Amino acid sequence: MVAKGAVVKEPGSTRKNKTGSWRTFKPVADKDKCISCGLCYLFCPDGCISVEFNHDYDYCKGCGICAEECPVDAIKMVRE
Amino acid sequence: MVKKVISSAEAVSEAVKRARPSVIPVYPITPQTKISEKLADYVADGDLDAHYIKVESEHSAMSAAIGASGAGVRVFTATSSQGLAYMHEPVFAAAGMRVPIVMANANRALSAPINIWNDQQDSISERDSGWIQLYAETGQEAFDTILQAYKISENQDILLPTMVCIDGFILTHTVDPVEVLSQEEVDSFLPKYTRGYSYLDPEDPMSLGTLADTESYLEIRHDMEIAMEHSLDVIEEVGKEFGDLFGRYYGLIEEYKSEDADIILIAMGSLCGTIKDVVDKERENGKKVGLVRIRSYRPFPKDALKVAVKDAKLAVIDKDISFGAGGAVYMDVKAALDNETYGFIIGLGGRDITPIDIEEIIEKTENPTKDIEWIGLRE
Amino acid sequence: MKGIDEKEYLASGHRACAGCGATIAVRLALKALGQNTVAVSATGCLEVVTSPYPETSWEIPWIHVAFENASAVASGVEEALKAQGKEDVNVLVIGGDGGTTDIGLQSLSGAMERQQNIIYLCYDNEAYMNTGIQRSSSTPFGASTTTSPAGKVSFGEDKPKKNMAMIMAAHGIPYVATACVSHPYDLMEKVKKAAEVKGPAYIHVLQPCATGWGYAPKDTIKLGKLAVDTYAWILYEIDHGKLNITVKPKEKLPIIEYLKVQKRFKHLDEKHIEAIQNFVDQQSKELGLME
Amino acid sequence: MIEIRFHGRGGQGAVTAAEILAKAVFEEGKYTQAFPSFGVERRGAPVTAFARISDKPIRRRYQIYSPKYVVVLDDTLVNVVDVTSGILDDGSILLNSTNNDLSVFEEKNIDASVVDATGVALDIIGRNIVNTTMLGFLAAKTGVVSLDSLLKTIDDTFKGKVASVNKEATEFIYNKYANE
Repeated sequence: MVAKGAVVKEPGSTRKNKTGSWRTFKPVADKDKCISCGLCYLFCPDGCISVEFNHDYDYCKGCGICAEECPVDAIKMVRE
Repeated sequence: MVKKVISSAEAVSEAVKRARPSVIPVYPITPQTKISEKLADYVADGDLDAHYIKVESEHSAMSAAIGASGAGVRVFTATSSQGLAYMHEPVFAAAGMRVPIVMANANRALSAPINIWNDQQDSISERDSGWIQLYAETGQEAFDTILQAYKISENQDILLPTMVCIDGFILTHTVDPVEVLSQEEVDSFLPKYTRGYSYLDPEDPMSLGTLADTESYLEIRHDMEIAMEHSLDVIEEVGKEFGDLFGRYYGLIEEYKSEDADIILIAMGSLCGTIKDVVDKERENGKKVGLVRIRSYRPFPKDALKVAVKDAKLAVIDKDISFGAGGAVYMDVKAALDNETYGFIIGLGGRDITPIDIEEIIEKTENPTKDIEWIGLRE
Repeated sequence: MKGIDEKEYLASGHRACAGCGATIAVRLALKALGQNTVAVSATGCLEVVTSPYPETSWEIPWIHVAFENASAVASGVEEALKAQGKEDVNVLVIGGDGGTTDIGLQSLSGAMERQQNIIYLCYDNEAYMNTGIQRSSSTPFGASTTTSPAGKVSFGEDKPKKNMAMIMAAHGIPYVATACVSHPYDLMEKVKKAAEVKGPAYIHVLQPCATGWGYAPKDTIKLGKLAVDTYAWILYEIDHGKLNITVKPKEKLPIIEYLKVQKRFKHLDEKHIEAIQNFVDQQSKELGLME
Repeated sequence: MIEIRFHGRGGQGAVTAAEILAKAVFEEGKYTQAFPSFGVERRGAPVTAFARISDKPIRRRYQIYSPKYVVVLDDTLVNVVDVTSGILDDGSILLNSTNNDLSVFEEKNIDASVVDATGVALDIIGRNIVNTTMLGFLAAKTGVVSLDSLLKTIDDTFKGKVASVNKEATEFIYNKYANE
């Protein structure tokens, strides 16, 4: 059964698609260094950094923007 | 109900007014313009409470129609010829997105050469779009069909847009008597719109117009085909319901003295009025000639035609041409039926079609020399 | 973080490239607008990566019809919402630079001229990225794309970038702004203003694209900052006819700093770089950012 | 079925005349149809319009080639188009002219009558718009439509002063020629 007109009535359902598998490098945060500036949260293209600044590895594609933009170098990219 | 002498363009507008669409995005083009002007008048006078969007092109007219219908309201638009060709892309999208838009098309020839007069090349060229296409013979039928079109399109098992095709000038600019139903009468047949399958509401979000890849596109298009086939029944049911209420019955086809005919003409639109006069005359002369008028071109009424034409010889009259292949209706009839069938191309670009032309078609069907003939060509 | 909507309106799991700037722009814009928003997308990267049937990334109502007609679709949506008494719903239209400055310009101009109450957000990655980096009228002078390739006798795109924000301003609409994903608060502030004005608003967001520009995905924000700091991209708004520069970099960097980190400009010689520097300086002067 | 052809110039109201006639005879319980020669004619260019009147529903949808009556709103058209084309043997031409020389029609054995509708229109309406005046003449000469239904339709078609002066001109002409 398909939906008429390819209408999707389940908002946000791409969450079923775990893009974490795309990743080759993984951001690892040192919470002690974090100053809660929020830049990693704002800049994440995948919306996978929580307001407590935890990475959701189910979706993180490992782009590295968070690590690059962290003003206090609290995030390191490490090999999966 | 009141009987008035009005043009078919006005008849369409009167019907639209009573269908009470909330949004009317429209762009002027001859010979459709009379419809959009009339609707603008109604809105200007407060007789129609609709949002009239003066879009900058037909492409945007159809696009805005999809947006508005998708957002959950009843929508009307109208176009013709180049305008329909220009909106080709969103015409396909409207059907694919299953939004129940109703559009009037004032049939007119396509460029080049540029020509503002009537034939049916424009809407015929959209036959594969997934729109239901109904062709009216008269202003009365144009009025009645607009109302039925909403009922057909908005049927939750159908949800395909409907194009009501009326011959440009020959109908749009000709006045004759039309029974105009009252708002109460129309309401008893077509109630006010309530949003159905899809809508854009922040309290109940959904995504319309998504990307379907190789995994699902085939099934989604097949689902459209099922709806289109089912619309054969719905068009008949709605036509009967309309007849029960107002005394004018409509179906997929109209049979005129075809019951015992040896030769049956098959045609669409206003030309069928002239054909009926010729059929009467031929009958007086003892010739068993009849007419089957196709009202629903899409869905194509294969089974109804089969029953109607029996073993008669067929003359299919097209006001369109698929170059290198023949008339579109001719090809459809040939594909659907096994009868001895001849095709005639006529009236392109508004060339007047007289009884003499119809008599020639009958004569050429009696004594055929080739499968497809152009009628009325000058040296 | 204060005052920022914590809800994600563009769900994870979308298929955008790692480091995609477009999704950053849209995430931020939606945080500025909130739930009471309908989004209309033009065909393009964003549309493709967020709506893979039977899934959608959108938490708000969303519609896409075609490439060139998003503004017209939005016009219909807006009027239909009004007809249903929902005047307070934001209608956000999102198009890439191709869908905005090229193929969608006519329908956009029509919607602006009609004063439709919509917010148009152009995410400008300066080429047709969805189909493989073909040039658009928003591609800058000197950029090598697959249809304006640098070659033995060509230095890449030989026309300057279309000045879309000013074309929109010429429509006399109440609010026009430029923005960049590297300046999130400036962007969100502008989207909020756009939502508040009565009538149309246009926001042109520069959105670095790792795939199309040729840099590492981690540098999307860095590229945006470099664009702003070299004055290659100037952040301003035209609020009811009044032009304000919203971000004035402390120190103006030479354009080479921006160009040298991108593969699309790698082939340029001094002469071309000088020409680009001249373009940038001239525009900065016109906008009053430079004497 | 009675078929009538109107000849005029763009802007003279030939199409409106055909429509008023159709609406007026409809008032009398007859079936009607009216339409212009569809075209891109501009102001001043020759225009043709058609009307059909019948006791039975009218189904045919082609131009009129064998009119019973031909109404010519402007006599300069006689030199430009063949206004007599296809006219029935028992048909008539009604011509707006100050020139009473009808020999061109007499030569062809066609019944023709002439009226100075322009003079009447200028006197009563104040403009050289002769379509309603010519309808009054048609009613008086042929009886295809009654004065009463013409006046009612003119009232429905125009507003205020325009309606009243048009009715006056129609009535004036009708009364002048009805009992001739």
